[in-house]
This record gives sequence, structure tokens and C-alpha cells, in this order.
Amino acid sequence: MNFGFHNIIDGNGFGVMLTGMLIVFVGLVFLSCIIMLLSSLVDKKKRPRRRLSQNPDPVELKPSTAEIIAVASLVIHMESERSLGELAQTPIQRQSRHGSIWTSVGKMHSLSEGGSHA
Amino acid sequence: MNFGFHNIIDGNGFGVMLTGMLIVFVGLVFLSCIIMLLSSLVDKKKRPRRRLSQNPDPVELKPSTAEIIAVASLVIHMESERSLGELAQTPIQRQSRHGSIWTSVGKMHSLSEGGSHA
Amino acid sequence: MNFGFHNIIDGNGFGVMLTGMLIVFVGLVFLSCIIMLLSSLVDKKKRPRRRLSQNPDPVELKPSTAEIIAVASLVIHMESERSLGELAQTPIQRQSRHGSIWTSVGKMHSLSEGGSHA
Amino acid sequence: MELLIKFLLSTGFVGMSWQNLVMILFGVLFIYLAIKKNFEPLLLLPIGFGLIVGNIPLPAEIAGSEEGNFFYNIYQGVSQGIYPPLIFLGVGAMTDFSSMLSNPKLVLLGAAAQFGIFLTLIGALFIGFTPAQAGAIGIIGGADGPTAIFLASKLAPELLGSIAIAAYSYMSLVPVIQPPIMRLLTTKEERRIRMQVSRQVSKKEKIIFPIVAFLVCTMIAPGSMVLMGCLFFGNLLKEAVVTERLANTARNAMIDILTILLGFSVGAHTLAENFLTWQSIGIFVMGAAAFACATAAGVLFAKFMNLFLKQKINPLVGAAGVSAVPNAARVCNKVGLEADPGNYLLMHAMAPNVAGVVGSAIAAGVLLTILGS
Amino acid sequence: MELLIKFLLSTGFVGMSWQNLVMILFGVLFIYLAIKKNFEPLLLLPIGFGLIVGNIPLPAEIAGSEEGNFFYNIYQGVSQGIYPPLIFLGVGAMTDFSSMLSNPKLVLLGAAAQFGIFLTLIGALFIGFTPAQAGAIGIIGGADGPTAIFLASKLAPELLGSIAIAAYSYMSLVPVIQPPIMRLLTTKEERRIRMQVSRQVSKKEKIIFPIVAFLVCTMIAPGSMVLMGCLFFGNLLKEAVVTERLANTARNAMIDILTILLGFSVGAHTLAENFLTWQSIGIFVMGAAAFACATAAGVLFAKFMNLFLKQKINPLVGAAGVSAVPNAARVCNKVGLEADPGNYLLMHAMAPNVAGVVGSAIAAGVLLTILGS
Amino acid sequence: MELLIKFLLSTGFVGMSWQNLVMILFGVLFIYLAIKKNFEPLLLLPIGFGLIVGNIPLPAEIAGSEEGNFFYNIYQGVSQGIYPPLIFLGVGAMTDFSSMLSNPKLVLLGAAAQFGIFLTLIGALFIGFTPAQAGAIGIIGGADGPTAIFLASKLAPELLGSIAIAAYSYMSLVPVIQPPIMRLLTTKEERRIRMQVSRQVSKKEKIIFPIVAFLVCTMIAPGSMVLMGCLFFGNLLKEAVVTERLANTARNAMIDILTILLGFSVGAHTLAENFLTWQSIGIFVMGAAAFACATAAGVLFAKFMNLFLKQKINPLVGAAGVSAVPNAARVCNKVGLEADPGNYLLMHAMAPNVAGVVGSAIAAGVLLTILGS
Ligand code: NA
Ligand code: NA
Ligand code: NA
Repeated sequence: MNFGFHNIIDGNGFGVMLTGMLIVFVGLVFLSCIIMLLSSLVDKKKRPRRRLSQNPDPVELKPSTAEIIAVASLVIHMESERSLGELAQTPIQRQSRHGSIWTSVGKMHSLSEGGSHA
Repeated sequence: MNFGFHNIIDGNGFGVMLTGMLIVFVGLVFLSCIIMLLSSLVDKKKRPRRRLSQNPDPVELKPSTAEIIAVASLVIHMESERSLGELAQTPIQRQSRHGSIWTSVGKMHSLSEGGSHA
Repeated sequence: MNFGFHNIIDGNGFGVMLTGMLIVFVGLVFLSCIIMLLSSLVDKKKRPRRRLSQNPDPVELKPSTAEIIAVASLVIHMESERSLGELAQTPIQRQSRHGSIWTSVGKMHSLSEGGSHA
Repeated sequence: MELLIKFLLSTGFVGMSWQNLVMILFGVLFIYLAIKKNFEPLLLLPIGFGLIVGNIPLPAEIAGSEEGNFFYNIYQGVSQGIYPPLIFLGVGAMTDFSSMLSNPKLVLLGAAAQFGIFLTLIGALFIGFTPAQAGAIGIIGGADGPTAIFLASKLAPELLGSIAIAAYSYMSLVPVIQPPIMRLLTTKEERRIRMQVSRQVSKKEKIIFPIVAFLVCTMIAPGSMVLMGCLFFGNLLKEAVVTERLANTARNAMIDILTILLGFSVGAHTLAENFLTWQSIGIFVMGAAAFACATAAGVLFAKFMNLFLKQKINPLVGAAGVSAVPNAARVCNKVGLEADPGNYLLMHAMAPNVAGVVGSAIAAGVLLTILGS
Repeated sequence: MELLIKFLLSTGFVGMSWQNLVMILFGVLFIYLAIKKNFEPLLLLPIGFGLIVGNIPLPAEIAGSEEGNFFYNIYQGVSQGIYPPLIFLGVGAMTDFSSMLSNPKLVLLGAAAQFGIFLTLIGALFIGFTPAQAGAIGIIGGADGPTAIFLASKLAPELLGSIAIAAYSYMSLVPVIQPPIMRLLTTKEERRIRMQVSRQVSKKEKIIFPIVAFLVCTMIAPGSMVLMGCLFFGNLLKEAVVTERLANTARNAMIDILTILLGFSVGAHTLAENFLTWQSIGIFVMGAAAFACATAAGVLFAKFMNLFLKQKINPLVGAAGVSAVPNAARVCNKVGLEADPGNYLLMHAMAPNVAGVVGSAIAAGVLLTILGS
Repeated sequence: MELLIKFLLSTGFVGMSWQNLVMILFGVLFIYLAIKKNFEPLLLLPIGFGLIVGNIPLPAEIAGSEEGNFFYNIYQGVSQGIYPPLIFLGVGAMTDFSSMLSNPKLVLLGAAAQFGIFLTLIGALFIGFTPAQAGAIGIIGGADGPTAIFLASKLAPELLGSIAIAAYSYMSLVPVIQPPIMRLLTTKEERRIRMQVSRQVSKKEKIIFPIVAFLVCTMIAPGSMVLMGCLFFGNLLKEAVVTERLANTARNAMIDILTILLGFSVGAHTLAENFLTWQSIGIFVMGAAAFACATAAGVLFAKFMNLFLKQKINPLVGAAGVSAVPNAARVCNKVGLEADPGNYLLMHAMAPNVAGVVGSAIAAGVLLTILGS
């Protein structure tokens, strides 16, 4: 490998650099303008997105028993769906159907009733 | 593109149509006969499949504290499995677009409404 | 297909057998030695791995209502993550090696430490 | 400096023709329809974005030779006929044939609705398409994406884009196209007919069915072997509980990955010169006709069957024979409820609905055998 | 009209030979065994359905040239040796080597059991197979699907179907084949031997192991490089917690997709002319011999080791050396419990069990080096 | 006997050169860094193991011809430029552009940081690389794995291994490289600057953005079409809720599978003769320079912008413009907190961070257009 500035000249390094930086800037300046336009174009009235605290403090939540019941039903539902996943682990686990008694039925059903996408 | 009936004649359109519809009908008639045979062949005694209600109504459920404890342990169990890295991916589960647990039912819907690949 | 010992001789069957078994044994003997070395090399002090039973017995667990609320909040938290479709991109959920739901917070930490594909 | 000029000359603005622009607008339109109107979003959104990507004018030195080009590479799965059958496999792993198994005679409605395919074929011949092209256009009436794309890739690759788009568009327009025809061809009394509840189907039947069905269909129409093989293989994976993990992956990760690749690459290969043609207009007109005929054929055949049956069929379910699963079945249910709130036809409509999938695959097989070079 | 005749002549009935029929029946048989008897369903069901699909007689104009044919395309992953190593990668991401790490001397049992491979090779030579074919047949004794398919695709592609089917069939017949041999070669006292609990294995060991193990194995048997590389790479992904998401996908979505493609395409490429031959019968006979020899070799070597060990090994675990993970280990456990309820050998048996996987991969490497053209 | 000799001569020990050994040690090193130091483990661990696998010396008869060789086959996805864009698609399905949408002027910082790319290019030319190679080396400064690998596979395949490793190494070294430069170029007051909270972004904007952004970028730099197309397509799949299941698979199963194949095959193709060269040392030196320049450029440009803005920018966020998502943004946050605990810059830093991804993709497009043969 032979050092030297002539390489840069031969390779038209500065030309590439200038063109490159120019294009990159033009592109992103353009982009940021577009974004500003966008935000002014689209309707301003924002429906505030529900911000869910990333680590919910148990004490703060204080769920009513109704909520706990909802959790129960949710978990049952999730289990029944996820039990496909459970089947899909290791062959050993596939043979032995352990897990929740509640969902033993749900398993095949959430399957056969899994939406027909055809 | 030149219109005209001669195209149909040249392309033997009617021949194709007749053959096609004939084969389709033969095929599906055959199929429906086979199905009838099947249902008569296989043992008739059906063990009635328990139908799990598709949207578990919290009020209907009324879980005892024992059940809630079961849910708790189930979640722990699920967590432990997941943390053991065994959770198989079930994208449908993640498909739901609603932020609240109250729409856990909605998930089943969005499942059946998830559009079609076909 | 013509039977006969000459086939074995022509195919140098015994040579292959001897070489094969030799290599296999050399390989695995070597391997078991390495393993012994390994176990003596690495530090001996073992932190006992928490063994989580695959289907925990509710009665054994006896969660306080506080714990149940925690479960509730965890599920809500999981749901919200999932429905926001954001958790999907984080290895953490599967990565966390702890079996207890109390580490659901820890999950968010490891979230911010999740490596990126980009 | 001359580098800069050289570069500027390579930008997209230069060589941007009005055709490119129109195509990009079409892409935006399909994305809009997918998101706002929920038009088969899983396919039309990728196709729409693909249209945009594929119709940006590129200077020769970038576009380069086809080989080694990203979109050319992923399109191989389409032109080689790999994605559609595998997607069909995933579809099989999603499909529940039990409603069809529980009342077999409704299967015939799935056959009748294929009439649309062949009538369209004749129409396409009439307006000057070649027989092979006409076959590929006719299959739009099958209302079945993978089948349509598979057949088009074999019979008329040059029309694939238009056919795919037409097929998926009309599949999502089913709620618009079908109801008027259904109302026109049926009396309120007929729409009111209630059908008896269907029997329970045993697990055993569900497992044996895909095997037998595959044999029957391929025996009669060997051309449908690949599609049928994948559809029923997927279904067997689903019904034979022991392979649940395979079925689960087939209908989730696998079908999703293939759908992304299929939609994106089909869109990117639908170029102005192939799409902005009189042919495409012809294809869309024919496609609409196909759906209309198919619906009519299904309904009328149901009424015809009622002449012989004492257990009357509600003719509305005939319309579900066009497949377009599960939209068509939902439409039947909806129109049925209008006539008689409380008369839920959905489960009954699912039978001709899935039978329609099989029917159009058979039809595709026939067309492939007869018209395939 | 002549179109109709032309079509009818193309239907499957014409040209359906008795061989086709037999093959289809074989397909049905394997599906039955997979579902009812739980014979390696993840592989035998796809292979079984593939047999049915692949043996439907097709008229030339449909079957067409190999290229562009769907099954030919997906079979490339087999003939090019792409699927098996990647499946092995997923297997590595599933396998837990800790039991092996906790008592290394049991590794030797995994070596002894490979004796079956080479004895079978000699038998195969004897009944007239070529050396390459004999090697591919011998590997059935490895009781390891991906290894067998990988080697067969290199040494004897024409026998791949029979070998794959034989391998998976016998792997699921392990509970039938092994126990009598195990009982024959061991006394009740030996079966009663209790083994000491194995030590805890540190995370660090588990992470270092796959790297070191790969180096050792490929150094000694370079031919096993690809298989070993994938197996231990997958295992490293699993043990190095930081790549858990990759390991998770490797052992779920990825291995499932590949298993579907492998099984289905292998089945579809197992045609009557290759399968309904005396050779196949030879292969199945040899396969049974291979498993029997391997089991015997494992048990006897365990007894041989006991001559030198004060901490006696229960000879039953020697039988687990044939791999066939995890069935063989379960069989050991079962037979052990018969002799002494309360003597659980499962964890001990896992050590030779996984060692057997490594052992047969090494053997495959040797055969590839010596017999590979 | 001579068989045994023949075999022994084929073992890895024979023909094991010191280069091989060094490469294997490098592999072990990268695995160590991935696991212990969490250096981009998802890529560096597969690459590291690939290095080990690829540098075991094999006798010719095993290594065989390139074709049909497993690693050669899976490497096609790299050399054909298939994996990187699809991985970029998954990245798009992970990326949230809302922070960028909420304060657009920070986008310029993402442009400024690309200065590192071109300065490095000049440096590479200086030390004697060809223009094409220099371009591929410069892109390391883009701090974006898929972009770097994609461009390298087009401009300088022979350097791909070194470039990929350099890129990912420095991306994980960001927390080491950046802070000193950031502190050097900013006063404590500047680091204390608090930025106003960014506005809420509507769903509509998020959906329209990827489409518009793709059009703008490809119009201006058509060479970046493939990368941009995939990135923004993935993002659209994510934002258009209707395709959530596709986005979900794209950012999980699909990206994981591709990452495994990419990392493993890139590693296995990085052979001693290409890697243990003065060039590689040059590449690593240049890479470090690239990151340093990029960081400096970002920070200084932020200070430059402050001359005109009344709402001052905290110059630290300029450093996030190098992309290396999300490490660089975290570093900004960390350094910011040092100066003023309670001044959280993370969300602000995400804007130039993702803008940097777009910026380097544009730069890659320019280099591809100008330097691509
Ligand atoms: Na149809
Ligand atoms: Na083995
Ligand atoms: Na960048």
C-alpha cells in the first residue's frame, strides 16, 4: 500500500466528499422541511395517547376485584392461545400436557377457532 | 387488442369452459360423496367437545379467591417459563392493538379479523 | 445385488470400521478429558440455580393479596407492552433468567440494555 | 464538480415520467385503502409500497443488471412459484374444514361459484387476450390470492401484477359487490330460510379428510397437485395435534415472512409499462364481472338445489362459494340478518366458502393443464 | 370435446401403477404411525404426506421439467445440504449439555454406541452396496435424523428417502427394540445400580464447552465441521444468555419452518422406483441391526468400564448412547424403574444420550472424509 | 492401515497454520466481548463463532469446491445483498421515528455526523485503498451494521469481514469513544442546556412519514433505494396498525433468522488471508477515526446551529447523529446527566440518532452511485 496525497487526487476524494456531504445535507434538510409541513398539514387535535407507566407500581394501581377478575379471564384467554406455544417447545413437553386445568379445553379451541385467514 | 367472437372460437373458449366446469363439479361432487362416506365410516359416538366461551364475561366468571390464587400461580408459572426462554412465539397474541386489558376479548376478534393472506 | 465377503474386502470395510471407531473414541475421550479440565479450571463456587417447578401448586404458593395485585399489574403491564407491539423487539422478556414476577421491573431495565440489530 | 453534475443527472427527478408518478400514486392509494378501508391490508399494503419502490426511476448504472438486484432476487420466489404454495400451506394450517364436513352438500355451491372463472375467461378471450392470459385473468374469479398469483406466474407472468392487485382488491370489495346481486336474485322469503344446525364433526374425520380430499382432487385435476398438496398438508399439520408446533409456525412466522416477501416483490415488479395499459383496464373490468358472475352462479345454483332438497338451503350461502375467505361468508351472514335478525348463516356459509377455495384450486389445475404451454 | 378427452387422459387414474398405489399406502401408514403411535410425528407426518404427493402419477406436460417445479425447488435445501445443518443448529439451541458436563466419563458410552454404525456398514457392504452407500446406510445406526440425511445427501442421494424413513422409524421404535437387548445383557443387580447425583454445572462451563468441544471434534474429524459448527453454534446461542432471542427463534420458528420443508420435500422425492426395491428392504434390515448393535455395544461397554471404576455405572445408561434423543434416555429410565422403582436414571442417561449425538456426527465426518468422492 | 494414515493426514492439526490459530483466537475474543462486555452480542457472537468455524484448516477433499458447500450457500444471502436489506426491514419495524418527527431540526445533526464517513474515505484513499474500498471503509463511520455490510458487499467484498467486524466493534465501543470528545468540545454550560419537551406526534403523521421520507430520500439519492425501501417499508408495517402481525414477525422471527445466517456466514468467510493483513489494521484505525470525526462533527454542528437558534440545542445530542442506535443516544443521556443530574436528553438524542440511520443510508447510496462499477 503506497501512501500519498496523489491517491486522494486520483480517487477524486474531495469531489466525492463534497458531493456526498451536499447530497446528505440536501436530503435531510429536505426531510426535516417535509416533516414540518406534515405536522402542520395533519389535524392538530391530538387524542392524547395513553402513556402506560413502564414499571407499574403495585401500590399505585389498586385494582378492584373486578379488575382482578378481568385479569383472571385475560390470563385464561392468553393461556389458551399461548398453549400452542407450550406445545411448541421441546418434544418432551409436547408429550406431557401439564399446565392449568382451566385451559385444558381452551387449547384445542382457540386453535380450531383461530380466525380463518384464507 | 382486437375484439371479436372469433377469438373465443380460436381459443376454444367454450371447450375450456365446459371441460373446466365439468371437472370442477365432478371433483367437488366426488368430494362431498367422500365426506358423506367418511362421516358414516368413522365411529358415530361423539364425545361432545366442551365449548369455551369466546369472550369470557368477567361478571359471569365469578372466580373464588382460590381461582384467583390459581391465576396468580399461573402467571408466575408463565413468567418462569418465559424467563427460561422457552416461550414459543405466538404473534397473534401480540397482534391486538388495544392498550387495556379489558380488550383481551377484542384480541380474539382481531384474530378472526386479522385480514387474509390468501 | 451380489452378496459376499469379497465386497467387504474390496470396500475395505474393516479398515473403515477400525479407523472410524478409533477416531470416534479418540474424539470423545479427548472431549471428556477436556470437560474434566474445564470443571477444574472454572471457579468452583456455585450459586445454586433456582429450580422452578413447571406447574407450581397454588396451595404451596399462598400469595398475599398484595402479590395478587402485583400479578394484576404485571399482566396489565405485559398486555400494554404487547399491544403497543414494542416488547416484541426486546430480547429481555425471554432473556431474564429469574423466575419470579417481581423482576418484571428488571425487565424494563434489561430492555434499555437490549442490543440492536442495526 | 462534474461529479456533482453526474450525480444530479442520476437523481430520481431526472427521468421521472408521468407514468412513474401515476404508479406511485396508485401505490399510495392502495396503502390508503389498506389502512383506512382495511382492504386486505396484509397484501395490499406491501404491494402498494412495492409499487412506490419499484417505480422510482433509476439511472442504468444503479438499476444495473437484473441479477444481483435485491428485488429481482426476492421476486424469484414468485416467478419460481415457491411463495404461493407455501402461503397456501399456512392457509391450510389456519383453515377449519369442519363446517364443510358437517354438511357436505353445500360443497356443490363452491363448485357452482367457479362458473365466474370460466365466463371471465371467455370474456377475456373476446376482448383479445391470448388463451393463456385469459385463463390467468379468469382465475381472479376464484377470489383466492395465492391461487391467482400461482396460476398467473405460470400462464401470464407479464400480467401478474395487475391480476394480483385486481384479485385482492375485489376480494376486499366483496361486501360492496355481492349484496345487491344477492338481493336481486333472492326473494325475502328465501333469505329468511333457516338451516338446520350442523352435526358435530369428529377429530378422526378432520384428520382423514385432508388426505382423502387431496387424493380425490389431484386424481381428477393433476394440475392442482402442488396447491392441493400444500393446502391439505397444512391442514393435516393442524388437525393432527402431534404436529401442532409445525402448524403453529406455518400459520404465523412462516406465512408472515412469505407474505412480506410476496407482496413487496410483486409490487416492486409491477412497472408502469405493464400496469398502465388497456389490458389492465380490461383485467379490472373482467375481474369485476368475474366476481359478479361467481356470486350469481352460487346463489342461483343454491336455488336450483332447493328444487330437489326438502331440507331447503338458504340461497344466500351460495354467494359464499366464491371463497374470498372469510369476507364472503360474513357478507352472507350480514345480508341474512337484514332479512331476519336472528338467522345466523355464518357457520353454514363457511362450508361453501372453504369449498370455494378447493374449487378454484381445481379450476386452476384444469387451466394449467389445458392452457399451460 | 377432444379437449375433454385430452384432459381425461391427463387425470391421475390413467398411468396410476401399483407401485404408485403402494407408495401412497406407505404414506398413509407413516401418517397413521405418526398420529396414533406418535412415531417422530414432526418428521414422519410431513414425509408421509410427501410420499402421497410425490407419487401421484402426473402427465408429462404437467410434471414438466425438474426446474421450476415446486418440490424440486424446495428439495434444493436437502440436496445442497442446507436444511440439515440449520436444523442441527436449532437442535443445539434446544440441547442441554449440563448432564454430560457433570459426569464426563459417561461420554465414552456415546462413543461405544457408534459401533452400530460401522458394523452396519460392513453388513451393507456384504449384501452388495457400494462403499458410499454402505456408509450412508450405516449412519442410520447413529439414530440422528439430520446427521443421517446430511450424510446420505452427500454419499448416496439415491437412497436418501429410504434412509431418512428408516432412521426416523427406528428412532421411534427405540422403546420396542432396546428393552429386550438391555434385559438380555444385564443382570437384575446391574440394573439396580444407583448412580451418585451429578454435580452442579456452572454457567461458565456451559458457555466455554460448545467452543472447546467444536474445536476438539473438528480437529479430530474435519469432515464433521459443518454439523459440529451448527450444533455447537446453536448451543452457544442458548448458553450465552445475551443471544437468547436468537436461540429462541432458532429452536422455534426456524427449526419448524426447516422441518416442514425438509420432511415434505424428502417425502415428495421418495419415488416408487427408488423406494420399492430390494435395496430398501436391505436398508431396513440393516437399520434394525444397526440399532440393536448400537444398544448392545453401549450396554456392554458400560459393563466393561465397570471393571475399572469403583463408582459403578448402571449399564442400562449405556443403551442411551445411541442418541435418538430423548427417547433412548427415557427407555433407560423406564427399564431401570422396572428393576428398582425409585432408581431414576433419566438425568444420568442424558449424558451418553447427547454424547451419542456428537459421536455420530464425528462418525459421519469420518465416513464423509473416507468415502466421500 | 494406510486408511488411518490417510485420515490422520486429513485432521485439523496437519496444515494448522499460525494464521488459523490467530483467527480462532480472534473468534474467541469476539465471543468473550459479546458475552462479557455485551458488545453487540447479536452480531459479534455469531461472527465470532463463524471466525472459528471458518478458519479450521480443512483438507481439500472435504472443503471441496465452493459450490454445494454449506457456508458458501448461506453466504449467498450476503454476497447477493439479500440479508442486509431484509434485516433493515426488521429494523424499520422496530424503529420509532416519533422523536424525530417531534423536533425536525435535530435531523440536521444526523446529517452533520455523516461527515465522518467522507473524511474516513479520504483517509483510506490516502493510505492507498482503491476508491471503491475507501468508500466501503468510510461507511464504517455510518455506525450502521446492515448499511455497512450491504455497501461493502457491493464495493469491496474482499474487505467485508474486516469492515463488518470493525463496524460492530466500534458501535459497541461508542460509550468509550464518544464521551471524551463530547466533553472536549463542549463547555459545562452547554452540556447543561435543557431542551423543551417535544410535542405529541399523531398516528397519521407516523403513517405518512415513511412513505414521504422514502420518496424524498430515493429521489435525491437513488442509490439508497433498496435500503430506504426496506427500512421505511418495515416502519410502515409497524405504524399501520392493520399489518401489526407482519411487523411483529419482521422484527422477531425474520430478523433473528437473518441475523443468525448473516453473522455466522460473514464470520465463516473472514479468512486469515483477508483478515490478517495491513489493510485490516488500516481499516480499524480508519474506523476509529471515522467514529471520532462523526462525533465531533455532530457536536460542532449543534453548536453552529445554536448561533442561529433562540431555542438552544444541547450540543451533546449532536453526538447521537452517528446513529449506532441506541447506544449513542444513551451516551448523550449519560454525559448530560453528569453535567446536570435531572437533565434527561435520551428522547431528544433519539431524533438525531434515527436521523443518522437515514443519513448513512443516503451516504451509502451516494457512494454506491459514484464509486459502484
Ligand atoms: Na374460489
Ligand atoms: Na448417535
Ligand atoms: Na449513521
